[in-house]
Amino acid sequence: MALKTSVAGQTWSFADLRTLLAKASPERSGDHLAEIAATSALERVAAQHCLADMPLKVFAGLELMPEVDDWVSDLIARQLDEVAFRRISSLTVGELREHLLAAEPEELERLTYALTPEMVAAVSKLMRNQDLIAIAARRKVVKKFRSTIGLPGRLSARNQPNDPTDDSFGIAASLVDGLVMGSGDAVLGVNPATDSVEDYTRVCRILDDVRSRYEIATQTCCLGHVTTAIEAIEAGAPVDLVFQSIAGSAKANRSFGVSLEILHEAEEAAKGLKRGTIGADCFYFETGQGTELSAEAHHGVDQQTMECRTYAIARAFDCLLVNTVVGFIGPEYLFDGRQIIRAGLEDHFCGKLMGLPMGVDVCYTNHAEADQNDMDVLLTLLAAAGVNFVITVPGADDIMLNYQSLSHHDLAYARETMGLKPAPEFLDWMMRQGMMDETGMLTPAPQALADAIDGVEKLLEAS
Amino acid sequence: MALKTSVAGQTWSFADLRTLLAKASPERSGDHLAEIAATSALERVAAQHCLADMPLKVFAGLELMPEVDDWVSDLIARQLDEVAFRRISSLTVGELREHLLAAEPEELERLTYALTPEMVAAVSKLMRNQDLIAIAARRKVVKKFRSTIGLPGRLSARNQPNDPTDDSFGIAASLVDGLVMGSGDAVLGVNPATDSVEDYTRVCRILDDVRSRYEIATQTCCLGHVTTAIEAIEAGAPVDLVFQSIAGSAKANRSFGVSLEILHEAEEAAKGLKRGTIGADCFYFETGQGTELSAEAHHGVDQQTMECRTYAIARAFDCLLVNTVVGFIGPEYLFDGRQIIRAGLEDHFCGKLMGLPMGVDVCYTNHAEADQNDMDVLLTLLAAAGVNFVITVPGADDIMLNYQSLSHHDLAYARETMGLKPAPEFLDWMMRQGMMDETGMLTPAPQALADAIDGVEKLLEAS
Amino acid sequence: MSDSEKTDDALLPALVSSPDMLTRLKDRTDARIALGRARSGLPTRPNLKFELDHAMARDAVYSELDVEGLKASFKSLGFEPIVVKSQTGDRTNYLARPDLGKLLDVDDRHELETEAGGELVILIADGLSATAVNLNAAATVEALKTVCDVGMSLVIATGARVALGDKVAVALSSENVLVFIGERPGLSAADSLGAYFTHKPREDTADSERFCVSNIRDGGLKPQDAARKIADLIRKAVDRGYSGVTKRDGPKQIED
Amino acid sequence: MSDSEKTDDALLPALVSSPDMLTRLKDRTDARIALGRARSGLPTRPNLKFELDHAMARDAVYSELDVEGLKASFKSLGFEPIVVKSQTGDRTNYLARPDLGKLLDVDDRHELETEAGGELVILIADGLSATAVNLNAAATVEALKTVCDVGMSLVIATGARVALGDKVAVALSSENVLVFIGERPGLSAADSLGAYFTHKPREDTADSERFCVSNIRDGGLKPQDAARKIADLIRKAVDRGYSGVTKRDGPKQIED
Ligand code: B12
Ligand code: B12
Repeated sequence: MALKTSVAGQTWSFADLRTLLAKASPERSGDHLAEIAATSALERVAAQHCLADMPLKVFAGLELMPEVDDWVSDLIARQLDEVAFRRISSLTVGELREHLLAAEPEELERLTYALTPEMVAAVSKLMRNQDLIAIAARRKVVKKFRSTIGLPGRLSARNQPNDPTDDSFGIAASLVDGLVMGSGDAVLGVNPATDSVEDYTRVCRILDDVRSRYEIATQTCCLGHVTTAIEAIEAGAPVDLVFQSIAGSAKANRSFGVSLEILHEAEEAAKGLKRGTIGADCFYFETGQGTELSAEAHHGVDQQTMECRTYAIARAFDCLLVNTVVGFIGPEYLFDGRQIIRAGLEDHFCGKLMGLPMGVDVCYTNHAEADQNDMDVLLTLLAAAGVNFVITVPGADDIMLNYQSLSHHDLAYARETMGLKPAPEFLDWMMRQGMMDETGMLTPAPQALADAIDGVEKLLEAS
Repeated sequence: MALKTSVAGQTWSFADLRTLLAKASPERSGDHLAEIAATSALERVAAQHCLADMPLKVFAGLELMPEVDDWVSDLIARQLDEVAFRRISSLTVGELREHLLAAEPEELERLTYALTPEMVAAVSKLMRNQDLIAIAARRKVVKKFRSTIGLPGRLSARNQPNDPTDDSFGIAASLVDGLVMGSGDAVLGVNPATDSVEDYTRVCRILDDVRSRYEIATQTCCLGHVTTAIEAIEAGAPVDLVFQSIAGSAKANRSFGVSLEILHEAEEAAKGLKRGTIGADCFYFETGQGTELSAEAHHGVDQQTMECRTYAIARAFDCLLVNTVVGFIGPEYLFDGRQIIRAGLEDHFCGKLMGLPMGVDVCYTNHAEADQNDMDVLLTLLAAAGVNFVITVPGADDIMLNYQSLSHHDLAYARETMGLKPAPEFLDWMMRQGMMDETGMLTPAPQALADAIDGVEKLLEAS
Repeated sequence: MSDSEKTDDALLPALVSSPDMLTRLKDRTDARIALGRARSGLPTRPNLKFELDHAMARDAVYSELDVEGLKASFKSLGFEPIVVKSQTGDRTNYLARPDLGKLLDVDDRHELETEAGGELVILIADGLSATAVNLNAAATVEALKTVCDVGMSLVIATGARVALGDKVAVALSSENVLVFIGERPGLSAADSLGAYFTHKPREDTADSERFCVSNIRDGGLKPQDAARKIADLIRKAVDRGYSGVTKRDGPKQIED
Repeated sequence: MSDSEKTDDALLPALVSSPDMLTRLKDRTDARIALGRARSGLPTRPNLKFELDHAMARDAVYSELDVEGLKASFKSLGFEPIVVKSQTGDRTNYLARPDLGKLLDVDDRHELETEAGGELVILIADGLSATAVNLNAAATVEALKTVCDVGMSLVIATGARVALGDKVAVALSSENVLVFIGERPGLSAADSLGAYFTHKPREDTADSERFCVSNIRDGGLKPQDAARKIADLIRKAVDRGYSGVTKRDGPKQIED
């Protein structure tokens, strides 16, 4: 397999496939940090030419990092559906792009396991932003627990009431602030500041109390480590969704304290509780470009390809939510608003193509070159691309994780401007509370809920 | 009127209103070039605080540049509807922002002449990108000539078949390429490479021949200088729309060879031809941030405020199309994709608020830090904001003006992904040709038009 | 309208305020709750407040460690602080190159190798907010001394990432390292300190092999409470023989 | 499927090609027509071609004027070229500061003031594409000499904007200035030359007071044809007593 091409009167050659993939990637700081990025626009274009002509066959059964024994690679190899792949095996990567552009939703769905993460990463590198949006918009992935997430014409949200000390009042106040604005149909989910089983259980209880007391058609989650979740379930905590951050190589997952077995153990434990009413999709994963490099576990692979490999893990589970926390870590991986926007669109597209219920945490940190306008842009684009859910916090300010995610207002903006509604079960609930009309517009008098939420205070005082 | 505020423990003061407006502007290179931009993020925020507290009354009857005698300023003063203004006269700029966010479409329309360009510019400087999108999406401006432009759920396009030598075949081939992709419902419009009355007339004839021969429900335009248009009309050229580039100060317009009288003369000449079938909106204006500074005619006013002043001229005429050619001039005014995106959203919002049928030329030059991905972003955002029309050329490459505008493909992408259709009369025509279905999707066999467009060749050979 | 100067009140900004109960709870959380709304938009005042806080948080990223002040404070607590730096150089490079922020300056490493760290090395590191360290590090260490009686030595580092602690501990041949580091500055709090404890640190310790206590500041986890938590975790680690979630990480569970 | 290696043809990329007639016309225009489509998307090949052309056009912006080569060419056409520069300095500053690109370097201005420009000054200016000038300027000037017999002198300028011509003409006390300048490079053509003629230039000539002939290059307006047009415009301007659309611009029509 010659990785060579002639472009602009020069011959360009690439050492191996991971080098080619890295050089063909749209520019981002993390690949420069890893010293694998293209060093000029011309080299990038040459790599894209070369990649476009690669037959997909090269990717089937590929050893991307032959020198490492890696369980993520093994999983990827096991997932490939040979029969489904045969239908597209004669295509090049460039032709796959055209095929995806032209494909109807049914065909996109048929391709789910015909495509490996590396094929998906490769084709995404040849895609314009508009391609990423247009194709993703046709690839619906619908999942259920107590609400249905991912239906056409819907936009859901995780209500993220984090508190720097996991204070019960703080969590409850933040939670209600979001509910009044219509946030929470994807999940009511707290990142605990601490990681003890006791705190984990307490947070689960607050969330579950509020949910069950007001019969909110949604699910709850405490985003502690998966091992904590397992212990808490054993101890009787009311766990709807189990959560874990995952990454694209065995070594990176180990630095997260994660193995495939632990994840299976957690899934079983959660399923055993049978808490889902209309479905049993009970895993919530978070991912994001740059984590592998940050753990020095990228093995020379570019960060976007690593991200796609992560999706192979997620799709081995019944997940309700997969969230790429796109601008979360910092400028060393995604330098500015532009790189965050591109990465957000890529992750959403690649995840959807692989059959995942993708949401995006549209966010940035204060050390990155980004601001609220960039987030408005990414949110609007993702709404057009049919993202399953986004994350929202009061006033866009996460006071525990110290970064800016979307505000509940942003969610209301996107729903109204793009004509999108919350999950049907949650919309019914909002309407029953008098907080939304049937189009998903917030009503002018959220005071209607005041009585009910007054109870939260009592609830907390009692507990 | 004290232009002072206390922010972050410091007192900030601003020499006069134009200084304040400039300092409150989101960052862009042109204001730095003019040496009027804020020099730190903190100074910008302070200026925005100060601006937010300014009563709107200060802007009514304002002399922004008291030292110059300027007919644009006079026009602005004449346009203010005192009665309509009285309704909002107690608001500050910050409150106006909230009022606009909350307003229903009818109220936005009622405010059209209650707002001066400077008020609109001021309030836009306090707006997030999402505000610019959300409010513009509720402010519909509908205009007619042979097709209806600006209806809800529609996205129109100028088909721009420019040729470096105004070659008839070149123009015709490019024109048809766009028609097959559904571009041209806003106008079939050529920028002539030359500026003689003869060439102008010839270009008008080519466009009119194609349009009338195939009964295309649209209008045509040759974008020569308005004085050339007047002469050509006198000489019998088939002119649908008259065109002119305009700017926000008398001095800048003079450098364009334009006066209010000449524009009125042109409007009358075009109306006299009575060529519109369903309406008589017959002016086509182009604008764009930076032109005043480029002509050293900005009088210390920031480029975005100048752009709004330009809209005062446009709304003195019955225009079918107003197009901000947003990234056209170069990086000295809008440095990169991010600044172009912001400016495009601002111009569209401000123009709509002032009652103009705004379109945007989503574009960039090769000396700017921008690429196709940035254009995908701006196009998608504008489609969400309900832009009346965009400009499209074959393969996004204008081979005469040497810049990249949108491609006809981009238009098809936006229509499909955002669920938008062409102007109703044009959609009917496309359907009759078998080139579109009733949803506005391109049909798989544009060959259907092959017979008809074959005729173009003969047509040209005959002429 | 009879009075032509009078404004039609129905036209005043249609702000929707948050339910009373939320407004009442506003005092009990730093979260930006009960902001009200203009249709779905954020009202102007909180929007401007946000912009201002953002401008200030960005400044905090570039704040500098008050090395002399810290040295003095720690001396008065009985330490003999050693000052080292990472390999990053300036602040912009620090942000771009986390890899270098995990490596000790070569001269500084040699110097450390001549010293002994004792049972526990405390590393005071600027991280992403020197402000957090300047404000909270001394108080937390002081509190820690009262609840944890192991032999401690103290190093101050600039341009540091969490993993620099491993290198410092190895150079000082110490079995335990506790890194106090400025967490990235948030919009509301630019003074949040993180504590990372590692038992038996190696040059290539994984993050899963550490304990973390975060959000240490007045408005978050108070220095006294943090010190107690940290002391508990140190005991737990030393008792079990490992820090972090490593138990789950052993050869049995992880195939790789 | 009987043969397991066989691909279902219906699944091959669903490209829609453009109508035949357009494909036939492809030779007759440089416009990127008849690209075909994948639903509404651009097929991969033309998309990559675009990216490549963009990378190259961006390089053209940074191309440099071949001053020595140009001097030699113009000498052989009988000129004694003077070389000047604007006040911009390097290329990045040229792009950022069009104001400085309109101003003559002070020393160069003094030098010019000692010379005489004759009836027509020709300014050869890099503008936004030195490539355009390197390729087309000499041919166009040569052609112009055969159709326009006025006394000409020639100046070569780097870092120049159109309006630099006015300053040059004023310094040389000339009544007419013709600027040949590299137009901004397009995606398909990076070699397009613009010609701007001004009669009675002043320090503050407005653009409406000039004539323009653009797109001069082999694939556009041929140098010979351009020369003829320019000569016509020069005659017209001198006859009428002004260049540009200034007639319409007089006090009668414009109130300001
Ligand atoms: C950034 C961040 C991450 C990034 C780290 C990558 C990076 N390059 O920065 C990512 C997204 C990978 C991450 C992952 C996780 N994180 Co984290 N993270 C943070 C955050 C927001 C900021 C940290 C910071 O500013 N560090 C300062 C800089 C200067 O240090 P650094 O050297 O550049 O970065 C290192 C540390 O941040 C460390 N780190 C990050 N998270 C964690 C978590 C634990 C338990 C440990 C030991 C170390 C660690 O890894 C980085 C690389 O070495 C904090 C919240 C906060 N307010 O501090 C949470 C936080 C530290 N993380 C937390 C958790 C729980 C996790 C996860 C375990 C989540 C999960 N269930 O999988 C995973 C796995 C962590 C691991 N073992 O590697 C908790 C810790 C709770 C606790 N008291 O134990 C915190 C406090 C947030 C929270 N409450 O959820 N995290
Ligand atoms: C950029 C541009 C503009 C910009 C100029 C601002 C700027 N700062 O660059 C804007 C948008 C303001 C503009 C406006 C117009 N332009 Co113009 N413009 C161009 C373009 C695309 C590139 C010019 C370039 O690269 N110049 C080289 C750089 C290095 O020079 P510069 O000193 O930086 O820029 C100066 C010149 O570009 C000049 N200029 C720009 N346009 C025109 C038009 C005329 C007639 C004159 C005399 C000068 C002139 O103004 C600039 C500032 O001094 C050309 C197309 C091309 N392929 O060249 C058309 C072009 C030159 N413009 C043209 C026209 C018709 C106009 C308008 C008259 C349109 C109208 N009907 O109102 C107006 C008014 C021009 C005026 N009198 O000022 C025609 C000229 C046709 C002709 N042969 O006469 C061209 C060829 C394109 C076209 N066919 O439509 N233009």
